[in-house]
Amino acid sequence: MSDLAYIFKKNRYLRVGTIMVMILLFIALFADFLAPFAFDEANREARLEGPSADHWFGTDEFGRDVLSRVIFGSRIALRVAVLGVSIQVLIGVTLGLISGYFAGVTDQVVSFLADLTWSLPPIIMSMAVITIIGKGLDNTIIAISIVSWAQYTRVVRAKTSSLKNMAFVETALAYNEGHPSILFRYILPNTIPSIIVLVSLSIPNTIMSTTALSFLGLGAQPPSPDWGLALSSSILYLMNAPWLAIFPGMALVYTVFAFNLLGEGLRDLLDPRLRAR
Amino acid sequence: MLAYTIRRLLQGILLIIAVSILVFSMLHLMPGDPVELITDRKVPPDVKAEMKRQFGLDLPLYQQYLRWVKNIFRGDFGISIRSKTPVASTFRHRIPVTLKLTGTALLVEFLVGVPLGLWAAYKKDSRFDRAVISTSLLFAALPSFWVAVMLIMIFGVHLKLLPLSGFSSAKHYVLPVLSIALGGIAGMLRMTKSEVLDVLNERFVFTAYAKGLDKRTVLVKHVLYNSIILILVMMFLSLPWIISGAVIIENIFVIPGMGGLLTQAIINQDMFVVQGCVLIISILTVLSNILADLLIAALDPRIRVSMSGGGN
Amino acid sequence: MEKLLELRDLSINYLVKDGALSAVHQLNFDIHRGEIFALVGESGCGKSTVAFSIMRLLQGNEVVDGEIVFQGEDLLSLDEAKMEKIRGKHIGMIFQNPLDSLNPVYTSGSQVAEAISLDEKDKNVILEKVIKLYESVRIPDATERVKSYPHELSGGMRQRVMIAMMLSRNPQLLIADEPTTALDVTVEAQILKLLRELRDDFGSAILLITHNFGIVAELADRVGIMYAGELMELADVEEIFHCPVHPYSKALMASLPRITKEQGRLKTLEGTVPRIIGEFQGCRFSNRCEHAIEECFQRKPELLEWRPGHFVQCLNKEVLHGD
Amino acid sequence: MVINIDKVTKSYRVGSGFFLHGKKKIFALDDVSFTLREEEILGIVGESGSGKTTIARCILALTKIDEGRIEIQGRDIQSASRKEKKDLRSRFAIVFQDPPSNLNPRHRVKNSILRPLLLRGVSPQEAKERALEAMEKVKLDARYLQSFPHELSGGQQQRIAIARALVLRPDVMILDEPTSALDISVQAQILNLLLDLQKEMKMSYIIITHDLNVIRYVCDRVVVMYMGRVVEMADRNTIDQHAKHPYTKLLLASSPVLDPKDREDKRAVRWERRRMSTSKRPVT
Repeated sequence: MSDLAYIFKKNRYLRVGTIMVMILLFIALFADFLAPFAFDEANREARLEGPSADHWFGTDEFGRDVLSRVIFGSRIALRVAVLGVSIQVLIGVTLGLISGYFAGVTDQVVSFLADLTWSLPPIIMSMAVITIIGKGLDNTIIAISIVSWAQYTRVVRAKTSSLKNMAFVETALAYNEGHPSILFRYILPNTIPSIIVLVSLSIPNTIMSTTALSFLGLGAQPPSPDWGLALSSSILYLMNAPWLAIFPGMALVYTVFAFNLLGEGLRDLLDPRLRAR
Repeated sequence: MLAYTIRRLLQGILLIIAVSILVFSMLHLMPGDPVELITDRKVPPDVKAEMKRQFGLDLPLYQQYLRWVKNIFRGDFGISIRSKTPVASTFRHRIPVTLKLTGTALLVEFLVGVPLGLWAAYKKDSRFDRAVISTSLLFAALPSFWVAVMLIMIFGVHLKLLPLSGFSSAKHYVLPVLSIALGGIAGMLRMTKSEVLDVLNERFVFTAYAKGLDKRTVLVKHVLYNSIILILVMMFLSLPWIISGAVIIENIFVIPGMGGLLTQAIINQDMFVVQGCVLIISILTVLSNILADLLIAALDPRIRVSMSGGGN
Repeated sequence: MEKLLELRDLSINYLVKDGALSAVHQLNFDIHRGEIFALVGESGCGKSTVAFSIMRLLQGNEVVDGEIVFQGEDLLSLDEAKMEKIRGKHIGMIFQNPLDSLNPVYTSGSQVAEAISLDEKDKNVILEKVIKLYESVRIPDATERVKSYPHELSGGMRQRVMIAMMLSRNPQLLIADEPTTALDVTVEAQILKLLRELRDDFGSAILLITHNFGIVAELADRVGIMYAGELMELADVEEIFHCPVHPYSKALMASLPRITKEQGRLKTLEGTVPRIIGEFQGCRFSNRCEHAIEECFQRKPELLEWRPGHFVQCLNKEVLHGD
Repeated sequence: MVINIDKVTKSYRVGSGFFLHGKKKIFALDDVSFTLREEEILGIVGESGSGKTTIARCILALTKIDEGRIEIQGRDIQSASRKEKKDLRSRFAIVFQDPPSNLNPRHRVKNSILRPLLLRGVSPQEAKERALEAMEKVKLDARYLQSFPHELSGGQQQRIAIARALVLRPDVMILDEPTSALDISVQAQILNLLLDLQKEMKMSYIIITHDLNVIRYVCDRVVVMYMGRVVEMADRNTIDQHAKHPYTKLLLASSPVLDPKDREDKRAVRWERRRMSTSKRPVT
């Protein structure tokens, strides 16, 4: 049995998580073919209709097909994941490497900033950022990301400062290796496994937070098929059109669950002692 | 311990100063002039200039900051442009509400999550353990606001058992607290389990067995006590998330706390209210973090030493 | 001499990815009252597994076969409650890294007191006894040190606390698993001296688990040399050092730096220890053995008495009858 | 004389935080002087905290010293220019204690060995030849060049570290506890290998260790360090048989004998052990 097959056989979280994420990617990629309608195709004749053969998930207050909107919503979720996590990794890893490697004042300043953003409620702080930069999906992603890079910095910093005292780094220095090369050839590659685990664990958090802000009306704006936005407008129709709340919510739960499983599995595999919130 | 306490307090003050600078600069980072933001277009320019002077907006930035801090110390957070009332008086009623909500949620998370986690660790690999862990993984994926919507649908709209909005009686607590805590319980549970399993593999647990202690004593005195310390650390680390959850939930259940106020203020561009809310919530978070650290230091002698400068 | 502990065909297998990994295989030896018995071998030979199996403190993913007879009772067949009565009272154990061995959140003294309190209830008597024990393991300033937390003590001091703790209930057997690894040479010498005195003054037998032949030469009365989970040779310490019989023991002795470079070269041992999954045919040392004959690859040798008190597990008659 | 260390002092400030920052000063090296001669194996022996590892870092100019001079083939390395420092360093090779952390876990063995050469501007073709030559010298099959460190045993990893040192064709090798994490039979392999290489390539060694038995086997001269100071320095036989300083005697008495017959001989020096254990670490 190959190692990879063995890993997948042993690690149930990784197995199920990978499959679920693949399905999600498939849906997002082929949304145009899978969705029976366009996400903004309104049918005034068929408003607030329950699930039927034509509309599996029913229709909303404008007569738009909920299934199609849920399918297109997956693209938004993935956009949030990719864009948001890239920003976090970029800020967090860079600062972590710098502060871990060049101790001293730089380290103290960066650590202080990381502690600060780490200990403040992320939704509140991103709401504060949104007041400055304005509403909208991309702004929300930016806001969430600039308040949640700290976990990357903390982990990468800790790894870096222990790695830089390892014998192989000292040896490299003795063999005249320069500092940039030490950072990028010796230290960064050894932090990659932890970063991968953190990425997979922060994707669900980022998606959830961004959706929450859209739910509050600060993120994606109509007519976007964003799940959070869909949930927020569903509240008015809870009594007679519960499907409006149920299906987008379940899509969100599926997505978060899939990435959570993947993250757990990767953590068991790559860095069992790592903790993230 | 005293040195550690002082050190931790100083750190906290530094954090609060940093937050206040951030919050203060919000007003200046916003596009447009603060006076334009709080006045009508109809107000003539000379009145605006007068207002600028009055607010001290013509002073150098650091002086404006000091003035702002001084006002806050006097309890003056400015005036809400929406309600035209002093922001501070609104806060007075709303802060306790948010504190009660988050406090209850934290308590519920702890009281439900930790025992379940302990039991799952004790019965590792049993059917109970597997069921609890799988359920908790699913629960961790439930966004609080969706849970809230579902709870409203089930208990409020269809069963009509519980009130859907407001915050006046114990019954009003049930749904909001449940919405916030459900995901948290799941996290707490899994964390407790993994902490306990980590401690179980520590060498000192073997020592405890080796000196002849019975399983019960080992588990309570050496495993539970040590893991509770770590669990407390984790619990307070999750505090920012609980507060975040509370902000969202307050909106759904129309609870008159800081969260609802903040959301409305952002939508209305009510600057002074936003500033005040963010500042107060941040200060409360920082303070509770300090308290938590002191509590943990009191329980764990290693932290006292490593953080107060002694030892290596 | 009276037998205190007897291992009868002890086999321990770990369940791993590709099957049952044989960590210990059909081990037989006795420990007598009041003697220091050293179980020596290179890393991965299964010596620590033996120690933990005697205490019944293995992790749970092992299959243990055979008997561990302590004062006439098979420890492996006891229920957990009875085993709790044996641990500490009759068999104590100290571990490799003395920092991890003590609970960081309690004072060192209270952890020793915890052991005493199993037999004695009076708080003042307990405290007195702890201080006395601290003095007997030469911890200076004992009345103050009992209040110290483990991290406030040096490595050597922590190991002394561990010894005091295990001494407190006066067990007939103390298992010392690499007791001085990670300690400085001078501290190591002090701990070894303490262990020797412990045997002399209290008459406890010690099972010493180590890879360090220096410690063996310093401390042991009898030595068992383990290789790949089996006992290759068992004899008095002088015999092991001066006339080892088994090719593996011989190679080890010749690789000890007891000479200077001008006096000669150290002997080395080529090849690596086999990782044994499932059944294994022949002698486990055969692939590295200079004296291996055909039979060595086909049949497992038995540990036989070569001379009174000196046991060897080897099939080659030339090796056994001298060249 | 390859290296001349003259009255070197190096201290660290310890204590962190608002109140204690830099208040305590600990001398890692206190007025240390010794020399390394051509084709000599010099042992530095001491316990943890004796400063023996700091010395290695100072010689390679990985850390700055407070006072004194470290001369390498007559040139002062601490005050040397960057380029000169690089040049001086290239006559050294270093092998650290812990085999698994000695090699970058993410680099193939080949990369680890070739890297120091490429940094020095050796052509890839020549570097490869030298790597193969070095692998032969440490008696490892060339196929291990393609391996990652975690696929090798501790002894093999240490051989790779030595091979990486050899490709540089250094004048001096600094070996910091080269065998203390290895099993006894593997230790013998590495020690023999080191002795063969030294003869063949006419290098000098500084071997830093706590193990007097290793020192006795390989070294020509011995420096005994205690709390940052050199307490005794002499050729190996003198140290072994006529040690003068009480700490050296204590160390000799504490060092485990490798023959049970020698047990009794050591009792005589016990009084000195007691005397030494009462002295405290100097803190100013």
